[in-house]
Parts: sequence; structure tokens; C-alpha cells
Amino acid sequence: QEQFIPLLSYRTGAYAPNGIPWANGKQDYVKYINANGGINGVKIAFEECETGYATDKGVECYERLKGKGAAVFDPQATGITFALTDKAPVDKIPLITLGYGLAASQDGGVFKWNFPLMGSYWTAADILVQHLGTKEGGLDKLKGKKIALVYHDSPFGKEPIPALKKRAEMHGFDLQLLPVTAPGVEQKATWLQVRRDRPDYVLLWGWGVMNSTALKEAIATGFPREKLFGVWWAGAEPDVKDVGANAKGYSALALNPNGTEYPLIQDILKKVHDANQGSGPRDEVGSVLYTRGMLISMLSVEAIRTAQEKFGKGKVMTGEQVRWGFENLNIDDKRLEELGVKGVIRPIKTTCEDHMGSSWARIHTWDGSKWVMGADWYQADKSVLDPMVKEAADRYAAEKQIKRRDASDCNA
Amino acid sequence: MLYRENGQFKTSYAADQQIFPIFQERWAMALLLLVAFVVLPLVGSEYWFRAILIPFLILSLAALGLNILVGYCGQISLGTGAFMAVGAYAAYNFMVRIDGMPLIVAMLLGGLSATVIGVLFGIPSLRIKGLYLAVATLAAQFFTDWAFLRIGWFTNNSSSGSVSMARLDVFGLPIESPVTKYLFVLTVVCVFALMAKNLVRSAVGRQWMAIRDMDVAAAVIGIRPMYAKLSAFAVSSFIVGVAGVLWAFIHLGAWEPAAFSIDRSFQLLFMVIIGGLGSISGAFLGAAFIVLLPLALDQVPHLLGIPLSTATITHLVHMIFGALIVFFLIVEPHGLAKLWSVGKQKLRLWPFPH
Amino acid sequence: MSAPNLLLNVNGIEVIYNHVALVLKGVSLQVPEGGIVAILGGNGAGKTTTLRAISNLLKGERGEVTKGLIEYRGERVEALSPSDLVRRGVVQVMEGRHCFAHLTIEENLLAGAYTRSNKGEIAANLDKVYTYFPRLKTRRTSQAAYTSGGEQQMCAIGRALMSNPNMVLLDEPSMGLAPQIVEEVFEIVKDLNAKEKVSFLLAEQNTMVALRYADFGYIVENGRIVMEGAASELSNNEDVKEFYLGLSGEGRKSFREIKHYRRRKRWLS
Amino acid sequence: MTDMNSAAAATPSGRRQGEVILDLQNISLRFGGVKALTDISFNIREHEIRSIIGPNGAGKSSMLNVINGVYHPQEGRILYRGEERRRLEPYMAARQGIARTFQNIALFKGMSVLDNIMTGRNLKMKSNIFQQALYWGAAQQEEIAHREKVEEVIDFLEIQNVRKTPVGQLPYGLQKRVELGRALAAEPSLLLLDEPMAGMNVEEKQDMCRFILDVNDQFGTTIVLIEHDMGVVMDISDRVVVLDYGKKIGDGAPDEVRNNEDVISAYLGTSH
Amino acid sequence: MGFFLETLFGGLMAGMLYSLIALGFVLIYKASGVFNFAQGAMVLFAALAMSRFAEWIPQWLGFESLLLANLLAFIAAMALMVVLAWAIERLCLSKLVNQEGITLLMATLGIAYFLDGFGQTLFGSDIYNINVGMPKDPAFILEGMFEGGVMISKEDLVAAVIAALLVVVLALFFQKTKTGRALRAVADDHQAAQSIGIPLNKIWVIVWSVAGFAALVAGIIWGSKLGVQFTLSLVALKALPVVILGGLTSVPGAIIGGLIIGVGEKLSEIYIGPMLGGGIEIWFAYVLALGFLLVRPQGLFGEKIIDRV
Ligand SMILES: Nc1ncnc2c1ncn2[C@@H]1O[C@H](COP(=O)(O)OP(=O)(O)OP(=O)(O)O)[C@@H](O)[C@H]1O
Ligand SMILES: Nc1ncnc2c1ncn2[C@@H]1O[C@H](COP(=O)(O)OP(=O)(O)OP(=O)(O)O)[C@@H](O)[C@H]1O
Ligand SMILES: [Mg+2]
Ligand SMILES: [Mg+2]
Repeated sequence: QEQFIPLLSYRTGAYAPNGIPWANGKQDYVKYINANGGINGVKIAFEECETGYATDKGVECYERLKGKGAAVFDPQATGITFALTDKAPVDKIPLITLGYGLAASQDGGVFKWNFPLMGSYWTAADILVQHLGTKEGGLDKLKGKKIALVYHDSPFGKEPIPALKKRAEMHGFDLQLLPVTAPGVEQKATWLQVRRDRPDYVLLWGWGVMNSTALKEAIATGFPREKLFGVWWAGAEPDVKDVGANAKGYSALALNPNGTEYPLIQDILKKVHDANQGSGPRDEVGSVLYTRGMLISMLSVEAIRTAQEKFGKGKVMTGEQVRWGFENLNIDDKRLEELGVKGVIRPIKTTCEDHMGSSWARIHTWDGSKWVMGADWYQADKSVLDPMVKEAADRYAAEKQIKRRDASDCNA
Repeated sequence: MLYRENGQFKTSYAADQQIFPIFQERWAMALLLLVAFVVLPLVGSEYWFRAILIPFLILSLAALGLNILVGYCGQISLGTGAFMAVGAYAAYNFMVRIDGMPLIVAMLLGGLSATVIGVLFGIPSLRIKGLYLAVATLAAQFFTDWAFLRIGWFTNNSSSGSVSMARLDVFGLPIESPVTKYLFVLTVVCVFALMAKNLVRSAVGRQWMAIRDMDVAAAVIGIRPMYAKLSAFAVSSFIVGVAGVLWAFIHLGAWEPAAFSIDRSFQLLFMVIIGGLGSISGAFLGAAFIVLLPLALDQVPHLLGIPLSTATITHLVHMIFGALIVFFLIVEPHGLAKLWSVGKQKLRLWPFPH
Repeated sequence: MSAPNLLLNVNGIEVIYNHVALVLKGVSLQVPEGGIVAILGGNGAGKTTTLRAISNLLKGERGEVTKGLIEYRGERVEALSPSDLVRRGVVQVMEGRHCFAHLTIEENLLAGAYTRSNKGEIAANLDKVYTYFPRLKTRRTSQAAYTSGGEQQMCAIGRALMSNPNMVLLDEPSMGLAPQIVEEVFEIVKDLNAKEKVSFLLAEQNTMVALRYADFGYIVENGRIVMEGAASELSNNEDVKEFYLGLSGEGRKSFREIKHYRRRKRWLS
Repeated sequence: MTDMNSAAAATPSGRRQGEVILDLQNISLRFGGVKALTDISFNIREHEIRSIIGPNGAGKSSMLNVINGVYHPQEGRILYRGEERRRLEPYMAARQGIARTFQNIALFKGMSVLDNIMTGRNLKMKSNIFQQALYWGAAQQEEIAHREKVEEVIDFLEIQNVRKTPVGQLPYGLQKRVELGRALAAEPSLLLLDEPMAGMNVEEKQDMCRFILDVNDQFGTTIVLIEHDMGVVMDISDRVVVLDYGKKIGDGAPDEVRNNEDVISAYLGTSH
Repeated sequence: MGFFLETLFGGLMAGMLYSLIALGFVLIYKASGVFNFAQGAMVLFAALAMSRFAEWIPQWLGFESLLLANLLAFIAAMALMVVLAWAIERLCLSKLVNQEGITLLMATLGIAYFLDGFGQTLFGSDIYNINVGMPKDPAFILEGMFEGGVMISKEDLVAAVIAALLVVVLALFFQKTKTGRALRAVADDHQAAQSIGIPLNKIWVIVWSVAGFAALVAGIIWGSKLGVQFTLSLVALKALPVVILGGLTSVPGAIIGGLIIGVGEKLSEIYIGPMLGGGIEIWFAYVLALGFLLVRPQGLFGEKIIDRV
């Protein structure tokens, strides 16, 4: 009896440099769990499916793998998430979109099957603004400032705009929107505009080649890297690697740190890589996206574990049961320590209403050769975002003629 | 011996003008339809419907539409994705803005909207020819990509620019399960394929082909280039638009403009070329080649139990797929449909070589 | 024809197009060194195909020689590329002109000298072609596509001559040319043949002229050689007279008097 | 060349010459520096066979292109059935009943013989695109009716056995015949033929002449013929225009032209 | 005004970079009438070869010099491109003589797929860099005239100069040599070209090698700009309006087309873009090209499209 976890990934195509460590992290953790004897004895079977970041290929993977008893899907791409959001409820398989996906899907009352764990683009936007406020010495100091958003012209890049607009309204800063056409290899016009308008800060909402290109253009137009802040998908090694020392001073949100010092990674190195089971090169272990992938698998496993607590230890969980697990995650500091990731992430506690579980993040900065984590943890401001989430979710529900879940459904 | 037209004399022109003049072919077709409509729904798995047959059929339909433009009328288009998108977003708007809009009507209206845009971007074809014309259709492609992202109205002001469509029904029958979706798509595809076939064997079709083969001579025998070209753009974008509606509504359910990106346009063009320009069956064969072959190749290492990383498999699939394209072109430069008909010709002569 | 001075020897070739259409069904012919040989035959008889088989241009038409052999100066040439053949001195003037549309007449001619590298020789050849066809000289700067049909035909012939060939395969050289130019073209053929020992294999519909200038002729029908003989013999053959020369009994019949039902040639069984 | 004297001089008979249907007045056509036609005037009468001859590059094909609107002359007037024609596009010429064949075969290569000839009937087809999509009722009947007409043309030209062959695979001579068929299918009142017999042997030329004469006889079609075979021209034409370097150097009945000094020196050569 | 000039220069430079890629298309189109869909894949392949060889060769041979590494890598990559050209001719083009452009286009698609897979199998699909010492900092000119001066990217300037040189050399090659004429002949009519002794195989190997060279140069320049990764092959898409506008058959057209597109694109994005919500440059480039084509259907410098009966 094995629990099946499909691994959607992209190791080829335009986003491969980012997709590869991510996929390796996901896979290594699964192998690690198996090396430890599985989840309460249930081993995990997995199969990787290459999506190439393309929606239709992603759908094909989904359809193919769901039949094998998939417990959870991490679509690993915004477009695929959209396409699967409608299918998951029918097939009764939870979707986990850690740090991406629809911001509104945090609302478990409407999005029963979606789990944007640890953050959405709205929380990301909110935290970035808070950080800028801190830098300026108070959010009120943002008044009159000019903040530009350089974003990937796609749903992924557009998601943060409502949250930023809201904040702009609250604090009276100017928000300038600069879309970059995918894949983002040509940004000269964008950065000329930046140079002309000299915004106080630039927020970078890119993925893949767009990030390194943006950095290079920033350098070429002399925009100070210290004033450039990326989303957590613009803050990994591939984004800065080939810019190197020139990108020094650039900061980005961090859902997780990089590095190999904490116990989980050490354990993975020992049990997986030393056993020649590593999915990728050893020196990539602990990189930002690897770690994120690892966390995704970790949380999935934790959800299964939680489900087993309720539905029977040592059994294979169905998608529906795993969903329950996701909805009742409670990873406190103690559990984090057991998992060997204390200090890596904050505790996560999901509920029927809140499918995100945590909205904390930090900022890390590129020092020219590696990412250095900042000390402060930020939490997205619930009072700002919750009403927005609710409104968006209601709208979605109305469009889809979905009824909000009531309490009984939550307790089921 | 089995495949002969000997002794099948036509006594009327009507008989000679049938789509399948040889009775073996008629039987084969009937059998194919029987399998498609009856046998497959009984035996097919959900994966087959959702991940293989439905996308295959819809893309075949789009390729069919494109083939009318490129294969029959000789106007190169790299904007098929755009016309699909226009169909999809237009139908979406008809659905969300007009209460009780029936799916079929919305689908046809989506097609009509695509027609309008198609004809608009087809106007430059009166002056610009060949590869140069690609510019006009590419302009359509990038413009619509942009417009559907940027102009909130099209997406009903969805904040991310992604829209979705669920709960479809036709005459009160819900189109939800994989089988009903499949049957619905299959029906639409069959109807359009038949109509397309009728068009290309009638006067309009001949006008298109005449323009394609030699436009000056066509004009000299009285064919109005403007009418012929624009009607090809119209019919083609109508079919492509309908395919777009199906792709968005039935296959994806939720989509963003990237679902109809330039990659899709190229993909469809390739289907048409490898399948056979100027052939209805070519659209299906081409779609099968481009959509199904990589999927199949992808499965081979799994089936054989060869442990390869997904990246290696994908790279290998690319290499083999590329090599197969070249191989088939060398065997028959005019596409799979031609290969098929040459095959039939050989079969007819069999067992004599010539 | 005796073997020693045999230039071209085609023996029993079969040609298939597209893997299905068998077009030549065993054609054999010979061209002696310094000879002018004509292939005659109706539309679709296989003349062009024969020439393509010799010059190896069949591949582009998706045709292939499936049987038989072709020797040029005793060497098997089926496997050579067309350009190798040109370097050995065999050049074909293709049916239907095939000028390079975007190149000017002069560029077309110079392109014909691709295999030549001696500048003086090329210039001399160019001069020679211009003296043969003064019309080309006046149109030398026009793009070939914008010249008249006849001018293009001259260009195609001139272009082939630019490579200093030993053997020219001429496919319907007279097509579209005004009568006096036709005469001139054949005079050129004769001239080159006499002065430069160039051999010719020509496929021609204008039987009258062809037989006047050729030494030897083959008649092809339906992919087979149905008759061969010295040119003079052929032009005295009754059937040839009737079907290829339009002469019957007491001389040429007016085109206006053609009967609606005529006897068809029946050499084939 | 061929012996012309033996041909019974087919003198133009009054019966065959009707009204002037096309009158070309002072036509001049230039391409940049090239003067293709200079101040040319002549006319075409109903039911006649009118030939245009002249050396290569004289402007014969250009003349046909002017007549059916492919080229637009810089100067001159064209009267068709008494009415002056302003700038006219080729498809309009076709509507007025002018059909033609081309010197460089201009068939639709990707289509079968049947379809090629069917395109000739295009102008006569009335059903609309929707009817055709359904291929039902009127559209189908029309298709069959026209198919019958086309089969007549096919029979007439004796190309039954290649009906369904793609034209690209036909030998040159048959392609020319198909092209004639396509023009004939349009049932034109004026038929322009540009070297229809190039690349044919005598037997085939005889066939072609027979077709041309039959068309002219049976349907009363007016024919303009460009041909380099003097035997054919002199035998079957009613009147002949001679062009040289874009100028008209002779015009008249075959016999007159044949004996015209200018024509002999420019074109026919002294040997004739 | 200073900003306008900046935009203008920026556009010109971007345009030159597009031209660099456009050149590859033009070369092959000119020589065989084929639109080479694989050009993007070739750019990626060449860049991957260059960057990986520059990394590997010092390891194999055990030396440190960056210059030497780059030099050897360049030679090795070029050799690889020649081998590629030869293989393409042998295995593919030679078997498709005299086929229509569209068939050959499709074949180049096959080649593109193959190269994608092959290149990444050989060299990996991560992000790599090419360090040929391109200057990364901006330069400022006319500081006396405008406040803050007019900024120019030095990297782009170097790239533009290289592109211009390449174009001059290639333009001369096509206009002045026998091979140049033969190429044009081949593009017009494969079969007639063969019939007069132009060796198609040789010509094609030459042209594909030259196109490979153009791809290598483009790959190095774009690769050092963007980093070497799969996306590099998509840059070819940016060159499409350039080739079409300049004329598919014209080498100088590639440059002029590039400049027009580059400038038009940047100006439109900056001056019109904000009114429409931005992100318009990509379609604007096509609309601009379309506008020019309506006036000159064969592109600015393309050979006139012949349709004559
Ligand atoms: N590319 C091709 N594909 C298929 N069949 C062909 C092809 N080319 C020629 N044929 C066929 O081969 C036969 C011989 O053709 P060929 O062109 O050799 O005749 P020909 O004697 O030169 O005639 P013509 O005098 O009309 O030029 C014809 O029946 C023709 O249909
Ligand atoms: N579109 C054009 N552009 C430039 N020059 C042209 C064009 N059409 C014809 N010409 C030139 O005009 C002259 C007359 O050409 P035309 O084709 O009418 O000759 P023709 O009498 O038909 O000759 P042939 O007997 O060789 O067919 C030629 O010199 C030709 O080069
Ligand atoms: Mg022939
Ligand atoms: Mg002419």
C-alpha cells in the first residue's frame, strides 16, 4: 500500500532554471520520507510529469496522474492552477499552491480544495509595502512617494495590483504600473521609464528570465539595486546568479531561507544524497527554490499525516481525506523542531476559513554572491486583506454559483 | 484485393461527386464514426477523454479552420491563437452578460466575433502576400494577447485577468462528465468537418484554391481576389473561433490569454502542414501527429520501465519528434494526408508494384 | 553506332515518379561523340523524363531510375549529382525555361558560368551568347521574370552554353520562339557541333526542324522507344510523315482541313 | 519552315466577320524604360479568328494583357462593344465574357483537371456560401448541372482519362489543353489564346486547330490567337496583326500580311 | 529632450540587437527561399556551446585564462555549428530539393525541435553565463547639454558595432561574389540552379554555416545580456517583424528594419504605452511593420514579389 503523490514539474522550457531546483526539492523530500520508513509506515509512490509550464500539458499530466490515486497536486504554475481549480472539486483532490495561485483562494469557505499555503500575492504585496514603510521609518512616510511595479504581464504578475492599490490608497503613495510582456527578455522601454520617472522604489514581480533581465536593465540604467524589491519568485539563485556582484543590494521577499545548516537539510543530505538517491546535484540542495520545493512536499506529507490521525494511521489516504488534513494543519514550533525546520518557517495553522495557514515572510538581500536573510519577520495585515479576500471569493462564488460552505461542512 | 474501385461505375455525376466515391471508404468511414460515437464512450477512460480525445478533437477543429485559410486559400496565418481567443472571450462575454444564453448560441456568436476580427486582419492580404502576410496575423496575435489582458471589460473585470466557465448545458442536458463533453465536442467537430468538406468541394472552395495556386490567373477567369480571400478568412476564423470556445469552455474550463498564445498558433500551423495542406483529413492527422505523438513517446520509457529523468525524456522526445517530422517530410513532402492517399493508391495496385 | 566514340549510353532505364507512376519502361539510346540526336514523341511520351534521368534532375521531381544504366564516356553517372555532371560537361536546358526570376538576364547568364572560373573565358562566352542572341543584350539589365517568353527561352539556352558544355540536353528549345529564332537556335546547335564538337540530345516537338538538323532520331511513345533511325530515314517514313510532319500524300495539309476523325498512330500494340 | 503555298488560302468570308466588338485605339504601354507597345490601333470583329504575330518580345502577350485588364496602358482607348472602358480589373473583363490562356501555363497546380475546368464556370454559379456549406438542394443541383457542362468540354478536348489527375503531373501539352478547357468552360464571347500550340507536335497541333475552329464555328466565339507557327496562323486566321518592337507593322488578311515587305523583313524572313 | 534622445538611442541599440538575429533568417531565406524556423534554436545551441565550452575547456586542459578560454570556446562552438550545418544538409535538405518553401519551413521546425532536445541534453538546461567582458555599466554623453546627460548602454553599443560589421561583411559577400549570385539563383529555382551546375549541397553547407556563425555571434551577445538559457531561443520572435519589415531577402534590410522596429517600439511604449496601460511594444512592432508593408509589400529592401502571367 503506497500513498501516491504526483509531482508536476518543469525541467525544460523557458522556466527550467527555476523549475529544476524546485522539482528536485519536492522529490528529495519524498525520498527522504521513504528512507525514514514512510508516513506512519505508508511509503510514498511518486511520479513526475513534465508540464513545461504549459497549461494544456499540465492538464494532461493532471488527468493522467489523478487516476493513479493522487493525494494532492502542486501545479507549480499559475496558469495550470487556474485550469485545475475547477477540476479539483469534481475529482476531490486538493491543490496546494504554496506562495502562488489565486489570492482569493485563501478563503476556504468558497475554495474548498485550494490551499495557497504560507502566502498569496496579496500577502506578498502587503509585506513588501510594510517593509518599505519600515525602511522609511513608518508607513505614513510613504505618502507622496513613488513606487513602481514592474510585473510579468500575465495573471501571475497582475495578482498583486489590487492589494498594492489598496495600500496606495491607504498611505497616499503613487503606484506606477509597468507591464513586461512575457517572457520578459526585452525591458529597455520599461527601465527607461523608470529612469525618467525616478520612482523611490521598484517592486519586481517577475519569474524566470524576466528577473535577471530586469536586474541587468536596472544596472544598465543605473537604478540603485537597493531600491529594488522582488517578490519571492524573484529572489532565488537563478535570478541573480549570472548578474553576480552587480546585483549586490537587491532584496526580495523570502518565504524560506537558503542554506544547508538546519537539521532537515542535513538529514536529507545524509539519507538521500549520501545514498546516491539525490534528484539533482548535491550543491543545489538548500538553494532557495530547492528549499521551497522541499517545504511543499513537507507540508503535503504533514497533511497526510494529519489526515491519518483522523482517518487511521498507517492507511493510504484519499484525496478527500488529505484535503481534511490540509484544512486542519497545525504545525507549531514544536512540530517544526521535530521536522528539523525550526526557524526556517513560522508555525502554520490552517482552518476551514483560512487555507493559507501563515502569512509571514522575511526579506533577504543579495550580497553579490549569496542571499543574506534579514532579521525581521513581517506578517501581512489581516485587517487590510481579509475583506478583500472575502469580496473576491464571494464574487467568484457568485459567478460559479457556488454556495459558501457552512459550519457543518467544515466539521465534517 | 480488398481495396479496389474496379467495377464500381458511377452512373450519375451526383454519385461521382460523393465525398467517398468508393464504397470501401464509405464503410470505413461509417465504422470510424461508429467507433467514435458508440464504442469509445463505452470503453474509454476518463483520462482518454479529458486528456487525449477532447483536446485532440478541438485542436483538429482549429487546424481544420486554419487549413481552409492556409491550405486551401494559401494565406499564411500565424494568428490562429488570436482568433481562438476572440471566440473564447466573446462567447464568455455573451454567456456572462446575457442571462440564459444557450451554450450553442454563445458558441456560434463567439465564432461570428472571430469572423469579424479575422476578416479585419485579413484585409491586408489583398495587398500583402506570402510570408509577409504573417505580419498581419502576428499583429492580430499579439494585439489580442494584449487586449484580453489589459482591457478589463473582456474578462468581466477579473483582477488577475483569468476567467472561467462552468456548468454548461445543451438543451437542458448538462455537459459535465467527460463522456458528454467528448460527445458534444465530437458532434461539433463532425458537423463542421462535413460543412468544411462541402465548402471545399463547391464553388467557393475552388475559388480559394485558384487564388492559392495562382492569383493572377484566378482573377483572369473572373474570381474576385477580395471576395475569395476574405471569405476564406471569414470561414476559417469562424471555425477557429468555435474551436477556441470549445478549448476554453470544455477543455480548460478556466483560462488566461496564454492559453491562446503564439505557441498555439505555431502549433496549429505545424499540424496543418505536417497533416497536409489543403486536405480535411490532414487536419486530423496533423493534430494526431503533433498532439498525440509526443504524449505517446513520453510514455514509452515508462512502459518499458526505463528509468530516465523527466527532463531527459522530454529532451529525447523533442529529438525524436523533430527527427520524425523531417523523416515524414522526406517520405512525403505534402503531408500525412498525401502519404495516406499514396498508400491507398499502392493498395489499389497491390499486389502489382505499378 | 560503334562503341569507341560513344559519348552517352542509356540502357533500358525505367523511371518511377512518386513511387507509383511508372513512366519510362525501358528506354535505351546512344549519343555518339559529336552527334546530334533527337528524341521525338507526343505529349507525355517521356522525353523530358528521359532527359531528367540523364542529367539527374529527377530527384527534385520525386522520380527515380529503378532499372537500367546510364553511362557518360563509359562512366556510370546515375549516382552523380547534377553539378558533377555539369563539371563533366553535361548540361541540360530545362523545359519551360526556368530562368532565375529575380536575377537580371546578365546575372542569369553569369550564374550559368558557375562551374567556370577563368574570367576571360567567361567574358568570351558571354560575348558569344550575346552575339547568338542580340535580343538578350538589349534586355540584359531586366529581371528575367519581366522578359517575354521567347526572351526567357533564349536566356535559358544561353545560360546553359555559358558552362562550356561537351554535351547539351535540350528540352524543347524551339518552344515559344519566333520561326526565324528557331532556325537560328538550330544553326547555333549546328555551329557548336561543328566548331566545338559539342554533342546534343534534343527532345523536340518541332519534328520538321529537328530532323533537318539531327543525325539520328528516336521516337518515344508511352515510355518506350518505338522507332529509331537516321534522321533522313525517319523523315521518309510514312508514319512519321503523317503524324510528326503533318505531311500526307501530296504535301502538307491545311490546318483548316483537318478531319474530325483521323487515324491514330498505332505503333503500340 | 512549312510550305505555305500549298495551304488552300482560307479567305476570310463575310459570314465570319461581324461587328467590331473590341476596338483598340492608340495603345501605348511602358514598363519603366521599356516600351512594350507604342501607339497601336486595331480592332477585333465578332466571330473572327484574329491572330497576332511578331518576333519575340514584340509585345504580343502584353497586348493580350491589356485587353483583359492585367496591364493598364498609359495611353490609348479601348472600346468594348462600342463602350469605352475605363481602368478595368481582370475579373471584370472575365465578367464581360473575355477568357484567355497563358503563354506560361497558369493552371491551378494543386487541383485536378476537373476542378480546374470547373473554376472556369465560376462566374455562372449562383448559390451562396451557406448553401454550399450544406451541399443540399440548389447547391448540389447547380454543382451537377455545371459538372455536366464541364464534362462536355472534357469530352470535346478528349481528356476524359485524366479527369481526376492533378494538373501538375500532366505533360506539358495536356496542360495546355486543360487550360483551353478552362477558358472554354466559361463560354466566353472573346477568347484570347497565347501560344496555345507551343510545345506540341504536328498531330497535336492539328487537334488543337480543330478545337479552335470548332469553338469558333459552333459557338461563334471570337478568337484572338498568338502563335509562332506560321502554318497554323496563315491557315486558320481571318485577319492578322503583326507587331515588331511594340509597333504595328502590318494588319490584314493572311495573304496580305504574308506579302507585306515590312513583315517579311522583320519576322517571316526572306526564306518564306 | 534628453530623455527623448535616450529613448531614441535605446531603441536604436535594441534594434541592432534584433538585427543580429534577423540576419540569420535573411541568410537562409536568401539562399534557399526557406524561412528558417530553427534560427532561434540555433542561437540557443550556439550560445550553450560557447558558454559550456568556455567552462569546460579550461577544466580539460587545465588553464585559467579567460581570454584563451573564450577564444577556444568560440572556435569549438563554430566548429560545432559547421558540423551541424553539414549534418542538416546531409540528413535533411539534400532530401528535400525542389520542395516548396512551406515543406522546408516544416523541416526546419523539425530541426528546431531536435536542436532543443539535443542542445539541452548535451549542455544542460540550467542558466549559464557567457563572460566575454562586455561592459555592463552605462555611459553618459552630452552631459553638457542635458541635465544628467544622455545615457547609453555600453554593452549595447558594443553589440551594435559588432552587428553593423557583420552586416557590412555579409552584404558585400552577397553582392560581390560568385557564391552570392549562386545563392540567389538557388533561392529562385532549386532545379534550374542544379541544372547549370550549382552544387546545392555545397551552397547549403556554406550558408547554414554562415547562418550558424551569425547565430553564434547573436548567441554570445544576447547570451551575455540575458544569460544562456532556453528563453534565448524565444528571442528569435523579436526578430520576426524586423526581417519582414526589412525584406526577407535583404541583408541591409535587416539592419534598417531593426532600427525602425527598435525605435518605433521604444517610443511607442514610452509615449503611447501609458495611455493604453502599457505593454504595447510587442504588438506595436507588428503594427508598425504592417504599416510599412501596406506601402511596400515586399518589405523595405526585399526583392520585388514577382507575379506575372
Ligand atoms: N513530377 C511528376 N510526377 C508524376 N508524374 C509525372 C511527373 N512528371 C511527369 N509525369 C508523367 O510522366 C509522363 C511523361 O512525362 P514527360 O514530361 O516526360 O513527357 P514529355 O514527353 O516530355 O511530354 P511533353 O512533350 O508534353 O513535354 C507523363 O505521363 C506525365 O504525366
Ligand atoms: N511586366 C513587365 N515589366 C517589364 N517589362 C515587361 C513586362 N511585361 C513585358 N515586358 C517587356 O515588354 C516586351 C514585350 O513583351 P511580351 O511578353 O509582350 O512579348 P511577346 O511579343 O509576347 O514575346 P514572345 O513571343 O517572346 O512571347 C518584352 O521586351 C518584355 O521584356
Ligand atoms: Mg517534356
Ligand atoms: Mg508572349
